[in-house]
This record gives sequence, structure tokens and C-alpha cells, in this order.
Amino acid sequence: MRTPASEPREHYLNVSYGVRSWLFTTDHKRIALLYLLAITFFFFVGGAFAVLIRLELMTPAGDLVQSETYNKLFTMHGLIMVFFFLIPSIPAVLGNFLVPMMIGARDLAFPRLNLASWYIFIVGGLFTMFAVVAGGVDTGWTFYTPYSSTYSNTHVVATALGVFITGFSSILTGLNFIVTIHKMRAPGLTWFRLPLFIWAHYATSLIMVLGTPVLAITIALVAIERVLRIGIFDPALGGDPILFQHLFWFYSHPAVYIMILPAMGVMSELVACFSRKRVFGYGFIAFSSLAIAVLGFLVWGHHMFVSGQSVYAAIVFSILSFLVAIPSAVKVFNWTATLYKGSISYQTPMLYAFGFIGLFTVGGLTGLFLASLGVDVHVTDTYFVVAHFHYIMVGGVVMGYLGGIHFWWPKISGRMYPEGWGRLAALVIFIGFNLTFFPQFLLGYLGMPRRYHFYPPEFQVLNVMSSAGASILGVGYLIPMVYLIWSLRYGAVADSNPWEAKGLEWQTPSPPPTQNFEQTPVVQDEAYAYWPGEVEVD
Amino acid sequence: MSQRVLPQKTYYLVFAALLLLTLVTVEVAFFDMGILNFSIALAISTCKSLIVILYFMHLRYSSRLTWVVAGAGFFWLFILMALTMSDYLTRAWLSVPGW
Amino acid sequence: MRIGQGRSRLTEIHAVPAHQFDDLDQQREASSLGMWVFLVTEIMFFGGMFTGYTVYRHAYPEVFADASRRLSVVLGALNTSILICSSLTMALAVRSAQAGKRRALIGFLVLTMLLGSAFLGIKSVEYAHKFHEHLVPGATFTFPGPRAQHAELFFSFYFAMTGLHALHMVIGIAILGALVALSWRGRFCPEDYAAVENTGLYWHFVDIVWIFLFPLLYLISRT
Amino acid sequence: MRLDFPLFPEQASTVAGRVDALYFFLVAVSVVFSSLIFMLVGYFAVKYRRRSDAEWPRPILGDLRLELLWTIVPLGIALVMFVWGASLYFTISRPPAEALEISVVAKQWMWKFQHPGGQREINALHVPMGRPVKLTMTSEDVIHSFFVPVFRVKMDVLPGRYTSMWFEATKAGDYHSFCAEYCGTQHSGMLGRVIVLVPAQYERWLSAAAVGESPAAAGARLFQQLGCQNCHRADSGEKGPALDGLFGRPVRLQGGATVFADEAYLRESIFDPNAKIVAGYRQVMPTFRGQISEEGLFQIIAHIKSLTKEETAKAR
Repeated sequence: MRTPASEPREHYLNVSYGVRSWLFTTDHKRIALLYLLAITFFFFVGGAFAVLIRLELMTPAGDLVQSETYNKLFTMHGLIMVFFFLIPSIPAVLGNFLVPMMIGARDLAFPRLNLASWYIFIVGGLFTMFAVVAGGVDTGWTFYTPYSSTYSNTHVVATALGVFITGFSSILTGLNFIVTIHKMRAPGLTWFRLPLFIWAHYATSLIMVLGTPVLAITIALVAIERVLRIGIFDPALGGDPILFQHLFWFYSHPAVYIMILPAMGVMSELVACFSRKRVFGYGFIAFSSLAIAVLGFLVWGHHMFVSGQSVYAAIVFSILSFLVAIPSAVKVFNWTATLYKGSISYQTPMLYAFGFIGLFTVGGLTGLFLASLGVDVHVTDTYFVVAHFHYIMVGGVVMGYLGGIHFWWPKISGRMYPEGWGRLAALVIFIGFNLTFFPQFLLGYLGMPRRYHFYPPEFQVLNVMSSAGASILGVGYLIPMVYLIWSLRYGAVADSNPWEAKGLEWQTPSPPPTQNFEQTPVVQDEAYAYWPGEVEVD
Repeated sequence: MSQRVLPQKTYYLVFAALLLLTLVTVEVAFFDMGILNFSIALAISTCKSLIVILYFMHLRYSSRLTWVVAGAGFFWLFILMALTMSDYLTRAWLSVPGW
Repeated sequence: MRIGQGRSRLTEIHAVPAHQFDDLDQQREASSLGMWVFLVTEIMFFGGMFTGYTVYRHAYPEVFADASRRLSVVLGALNTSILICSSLTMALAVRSAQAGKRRALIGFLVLTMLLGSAFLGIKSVEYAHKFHEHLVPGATFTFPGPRAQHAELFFSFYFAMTGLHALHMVIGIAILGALVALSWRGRFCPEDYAAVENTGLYWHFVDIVWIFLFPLLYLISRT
Repeated sequence: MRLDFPLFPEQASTVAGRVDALYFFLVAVSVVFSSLIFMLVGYFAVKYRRRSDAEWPRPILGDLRLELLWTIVPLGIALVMFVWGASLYFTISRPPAEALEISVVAKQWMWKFQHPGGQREINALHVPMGRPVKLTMTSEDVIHSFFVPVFRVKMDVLPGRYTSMWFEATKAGDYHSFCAEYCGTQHSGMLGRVIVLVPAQYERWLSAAAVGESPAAAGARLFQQLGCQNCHRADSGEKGPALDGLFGRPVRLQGGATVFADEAYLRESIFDPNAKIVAGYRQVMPTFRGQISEEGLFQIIAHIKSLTKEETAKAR
């Protein structure tokens, strides 16, 4: 059922106009777009800091900025990218847009709460941006005590408040998803007919709900300690700085899975659609998401192998860290197997999927180095760690995010992006990424510590390579930004299902009506019914 | 949400039990029983919160999903405490000869 | 009779689910599940502090016991009892809402608010005592003996935990006030009283936090 | 720009080779698995590329045997890595008994070292080749981390606490040491040198850098000045336990517990004397927190350790 483009059809974008109709909307699709705007802003702010960092590291001497400034740059890069881009990226934009549509619901269970989450996010962002503008913060995104609570002379409290507040946005989004997925599924949509994107978001929501409150209270305690000069984490006042690290990583390690799980969900959708195959081992991928969510909470101590933590606790955390690698490996193998005897097309989203599988594999395998106690002692707190988590977070999450944005762009905007430019950008990003971050593995094993403003000259060549890659990567990110905006006006009009994909979101027009579906859909088939005979969707 | 209206008597019984347990926990604290003091206090608190959850919060009459949610909360708290304490309780071991 | 008719008319009006729900049952289940999930986040929120408390109590057991003796067990026990009473009245308020007894509902809600305020009143008396005895962590803190620093840690946790708990009480009382206003206008009926039920869950949760705080802070050792 | 840049760090300690061996094992496993994935993805992507838009391949549900295979095989390999890494970690965490003991005090932004002969150094550390060296470390302010890449060892340095690390250098040379835990403005300026000398050169360096007073002797002087000997004497009776032969032995505490008298215990007993009371004594000792610097404390502990050595020598 196609609507000709010339005939104006009411959908969520044109149902009402004006700033108020957006700022007071409770439509999950519009809120998703509000998030898209906000996180794009934060992405480019965080990216600008990264550019300055890489420029500074072109030479061994600290000649572009002073040490104070450099320390603020990497701190704010980390803070903004982690809390204001990576964590909300896929869940708050794609998840918000798609979770209700994929399960055949009209909206999330609590639409007003959803809008409140966005406002909370913005308020948290404002506090953090205030700290940035007022002079910045230099504690590192990890806020390690007693540096953050006693010694730093920068805007720690404002930043801590920003992170504290933003945490509640994350908690409420997770809560909304959990209730929605439990209670709002369309008739016939049993758990094992859910798209794997939904399973991934369910797992991510669990982590948001169970982990984020601990970060919130920990950051609050640091702020209280700093303001009142009491010693909860400061050994000079009787406290224990290792306790801070435990509480911080209890959330912040699982937070990695908050970021990567939704990207894995996107991957399952992309790989299935562009190879026209049912996802291989659906149940294993679904349960591996839950396994990652649960096991992810048991491994935080691997950030602390040289921190002065007990040797015996370190050993327990090490073996648990190896265990959490297994479900990730299972996913990669299953995606690869899905390609087998498929009908594979190389459209832009699929290129991102290939990129994701490659980079995530490297990122995941190098994670094993960090779980191995003996090797971790050498590589922890070096550029090896930096390279590893950028392979997961940029190579994994950002690739998944961009792949997802391209895949669902026709649904979100009703327009097609230019395919040629899309493929070019995907290629540029892939090349730029590897050039930026692969040399950092070598730097790390050579012993270059992270967060270094200046460094011995023998590390320079690899650093220059990394900086050169970063400039390519930066261009790569600007290209989609430009052509996606361009496509809003000049792109070809998209029909309801340009990829011939399965999934309820493709059964409603693009862009969808405010209520998502003309009638509540009834589901009679599994999620990835890519097989002959039932190609047509009425 | 439970639709079932419990008899008033249930609530008063729970109330009486809670008050009684409060009295017991205060009394017990005045006897020195070493490590037992802590265990008893914790056991009584757990009992009290259990009956609050089961009857005042109607968990007993709620769906299995609600049970799972409530259980998950306490289980994750247990993870946080147990793994954190696994560090503190074993820190001194390495310096002990023979370990 | 007139009131009854009014109520049944109101029932028909607001027994319509919000647009995203198919029916009232779905809405009710969703809001209840949402509340339970929220309480789980609250467990973890307090959990961070309970963990910190556990670590330091394990590290400095004697000092924590000494510091704990400076708290008034009488006031603590009194407050525990008051909070248990308020939980009872809250449970009875929910029961009244279930049964559609509007006046009883309002009565129990008001009673719960009063008991909650009494708790906060006693708490502020305790805080004032601590202030006079220089037991508030910070520059003025004094504690006899060589291990004042570790006693200060105890009081840091005491104030952080009871303070956060009291903040939850204040929020709870504000919500109860809103509920009183809403039930005055006949907003609740046996088909739709989710707000009362959920506030009840919240109130009982706050009670449970105190059930653990009381022995951990006041009763470490009284011998 | 130096173009003769290294791609791999030198090996200059006994554990470096073992760490590298595990590292190469991990690299090998990574290369095997990632090439497997890359080749399969590439091969499938070409072989099964879409040839016509009307093409709808037959679905494949999955295969339990394959799932088990790629769950159990990685699990097995991961367990090998775990055991290997953990045994190495034990080696790195447990200093040999006869190690040369050097005390390290870190502060923003410098490293201070003191040798058993009293020689002091800042941001440079001279060590002998072929002899285990144990560093006992503490910080005066924030967390630092002592890292020597060519030795493949690293340990955080915490305020208010001792941590330790050890290495045995195998190759003479002048190497970098870094602070690896972010510690504020001049974090990257906490760059140091570790100079490994052959034993003869090391002896020469020791005598050239000699200051006359060993830490143990300085500690004995401090011990006198602070009046410690008033209570802690062999014949002091009930006032305080004698310290001769204390170090490295188990101590029975009030309440029946036993602790092992290491540096951490001595530190706690001096700064927080009532935390652990020795069985048979009362809480009378005042705290010395604030009266002794971190370096002074190292010296007092060196003095207490020397009492044990004398004891052992006498017994022989």
C-alpha cells in the first residue's frame, strides 16, 4: 500500500508544526529526533576535543596547549562522548523511535516520562557544558579519588552534578523500555518472535536500571566529599580510594555493554536484511544479550588489577572477564553464519555491518589481553587500553549507530540518502578509524601511558600516524552529516519498505503516522521470515 | 497490581509482628554475643522487610514477573556487596606465608 | 446516594486508558511493573551507600561501635515504630482505595502524612543534638579518642544515609499531599487507583530502607 | 622526527620474556580468530552476493552442533589464557624473600627513592643487574602508578597505604619509567629513568652516592627522638610489646585473631595504634600520624626490620 508522494499524507512530522509542538510532544518518534539533535551536538563537541588532542600529540613536546588544558581536553572528550553521546546514542534515538514500532505499539508505556527523560538529559548536559565553558574539568572521565575529591582545582562539582542528573535520564529510558517490552507487545508477538534489536534493548535497559543508580550515588558522594571536606574516599581522612573504584566500575564497566548491546541489536537487523536470511541461531543471539547483561556486572575488577586490590579478587574478576567474552564471540560467529548461502547486497548499512564485525572482532579479542592478568599488568593504563576501547566504542558502537541511522533513515525522514556518498563515507570512516587506532595498540605495548600530554620522542611516528588517521576519520563523520541533511529536502522519496525488510516498522508508511499503525498489527510469524513465497507485505 | 482486597486483620497482624520484631532487635542489641549480634540484627531486618514486601506491598499476590523484579533488585545488591567485599576480605592473604 | 451516583459517573469518565494502552488492565499492569522497576533502581541507589558502610564497618569495627553508641536508641526505636505505623496506615489507605471508600482513603492518607512528618520531626531533633555535640562531619567535628577520623566516617555515612532517606520521606509526603487533593476530587475508584497503590509501594520501600538503617546505625553494639 | 622508532619494547627483566610469551600467544589466537572471521565474511560476501533482486535464499535455522563448537572451543582457549595469566600474575605479585628493598615515595609530580644504604635519588633509580629488587611504595597525595615498560611491571602507588612491586633486571641500560595513573597537571612530567648497572658498576655507584647513614640508622635515631624506646624495649614489660624479632612473624591480637607483621601492619600500628592491639597489652599508645613523614616512617620500619635481622643473626 503505497501513498504517492504528491498526495500529502498525515504523518508524525507534519501532523503539527512549531517549536511548541516539538518541545511538548509525547510522541516517541519526535522525542527520538530531539535526542538525535542533542547527541549530534554533543558528538561534534566531543569530536572537537578529540581533534585538539590528536593535534597536540603530533609532536613529543607539549607545544600546542598547556598541560592544564590538555588534561581538560581528554577529560571532557571522555565525559561528553561516554555520558552524552555513546550511552544515549542508539537507545535514545533508534531505540526510542523503533522499540514501540517493532513491537506494534502506539507509543512507549510512559510517553510523558519519556519526554521528561529528554529534559533531564538536557539539564544534565547544560550543567556539564557550564563546567566546560566556565573553565573545564581535569579529573579524567573516571573521577578517580582523591584527585577529584581533594586535589583538582577545576569544576568537578558542576560536572559531577551533570553526570548525576543525566544518569536519571538513562534510568527512566531503561525503565520505560522494560515496561514497554513486557506489556505492550502486539497480539501474537511472543518473546521468541521479537526482533533481536528488541532483545538487545531489553538487555541494555536492565543494565541502565541496575547499574546507573550506583554511579549516581557514587558521583554524589564525591561531590559531597569535595564540598564538605569529609573523607569517604580520601585516605588522608580515613577513607579508601579503592572503594570509589569499585563503585565506579560497578556501573562503568557494564556501561560498556549499555553502549555495545544496542549496536549488536542493530547488527542483527542489518545482517538479516541485507543477506535476506533468517538470523542464524536466533535463540543464541537473544540469550547471549541477556548473558552479557548479567555477566557484565561481575567483571568490573579487571579495571583494577594493579590498583592495590586483593590478588585473589583479581583472579576471580579475571576468570569472570573471560566468561563474558564468550557470548560476544557467539554473536560474531552467528552473524557470520547468517551470511552463508544468503543473498548479500552491499548497500551502505551493510558496509557498516561488515565494518562493525571486523572492528568489533579486533576490539573483543584485544579485550582478552586485558582480562589476562599477567599481560594486563603491562598494558593497563597505556594506549593499548585506549585502542581497545575505541575499537569497541567507535569501531563498534559508532559503526552500529551510523549503520542503523542509514538503515532506518527512510523510515525516520521519508527520504533516501544518496547511496554513492553513503558507501564512500563508510569506506572513509573504516580506513580513517584503523589508521587512527591501530598504531595505538603498538604504542601501548611499547609502554606509552594514556593521558600523556608530552612523551618520549621514539613514540612520535606512531602518534603522527594516529593523528593523520584522525583527520581522515573526522572528514568521514562530516560527510554523512552533510548528505543526510541534504537528503531531507532533495533525497528521493522513500516508500514504506525500501530494503524489502521484515519487521513491523516496515509495514507502516514512511514516515509513520503518529499512532504508528493504522491498526494494531497481529503477528503470526517469527521476526526474520526472509524466505521465498512470503515476500510481499500487504 | 493485585486486585485482591486483603482482610484488615492481615494488616494488623503484620503491624503487630513488625512492632514485636523491632522490640526484639533493640533488646538483643544490649547483650554481647560477638558476631551473633550482627547476624541476628540482619536476620530480623530481613524478616521485617520480607513481611512488608509480601503483605503491605502485596508481593505475595502479585505476578511472577513482579517476584522476579523484586528478587533481581536484591540479587544485584548482593553482587555489588559480595564482589566488593571479596577484595577487602582477601587483601591481607598474600603477605601470609604459605598462601 | 448522591455521592454514590457521582462516583459511578466519574468512574465511567476516567475509566478510559491512555492512548498508548489497549485497555485498563494493560495500563494497570504497566504502571505497577514500572513502579517495581523504579524501586529496584532505588535499591541500587541506596545500595552504593550500604556497600560503602559495609566496607568501613568491616575495616573499623570498634570505632563504628563507639560512634554508634552516640546515637539515641530511644529516638531511633521510636522513629522505627512511627514509620511502621505509617506503613500500616498507608496499607489501609490502599485498601480503602481498592474498596472505593473515599473518606477512609483520605483519612488514612492524612494519617500517613502526619506520621511521616512526626518521623521527620524526631529526625530533626536528633540532627540538632548531633550538631550541638559536634558530631556533624566537617571542620567542627570532634570525637574523643585517637580515632576521631574513623568516627567521622561513621557519621558521614549516618548523615548521608539518613539524609537521603529523609529526602525520600519528604518527597513521599509531598506525593501523599497530592493524592489527598486528588481523592478529595474523587479521582480514584476501585477500577483506577494506580497512583495510590504505587505511592504505597514507594512508602513501604522507604520503610524497608529504615528497617535496615536502624540496626546498622543505632544498634551496632549497646553492651 | 625519529624514524628509527621501535615497534616492540626491549626485554630487560626476568618476567619480561614470560609476559611477552603470553602476549604472543594472545596475538596468535587473535590473528587466527580474526582472520577466520574476516576470511569467512569476505568469502561469503563475494560468493553469495546478490545477483538478482528477485533472489530469496532458503532459510537456515541454525545448528546446535556449531553453536556448541563455537561456545566450547573459545571457552577452552579462554581458560588456558586465564590460567597462564593468573600464574604469571602470582609471580609478579610475590617478591622473592631476598630482594633488595628500596622505598619509594611519590608525590605530585616526582618520585623519591631511598636505598638500603641510605642513598637517595629523585626521578632516577639505579638498580643492579641480576638481583631481585623490591619497591615498597606510597604516595603523599593522589594515586600514582610506577611503570617500567622494559620490565613489564606496573603497580599503583596509593596514599595512606603501602603497595609493592618487584623485578630482576637482566640487561644493563638506561630505561624509562612512567607514572601510569593520571595524577594531575604534570602527570606526563613524572617521567623517570631506571638505570640498570652491572654489579661492579653498581657498587661504584653506591659508594659514590653514599650519604653515611642508612635508613635503619636514621630510623633508630627517629625511634629515640620520638620516645618509642620508652615502651618498646625488651624489658619494657606491660607498657608495649618488644619489637626485636617482630618483623615477618605472626602476631597474636586481642580477641584471638592473628596478623602477620609486615610493612602495612607496622604502618597501621604507628598511625592508628588502636586498630589492632597485641594480646596482653592495653590501648595506651598515641597515634603518630602527622608527626612522621612518609620517608621517616620508611626509616622507622627499616629500623624495626633491622632488629629482626640482628635477632636472626644472634640466634645463628
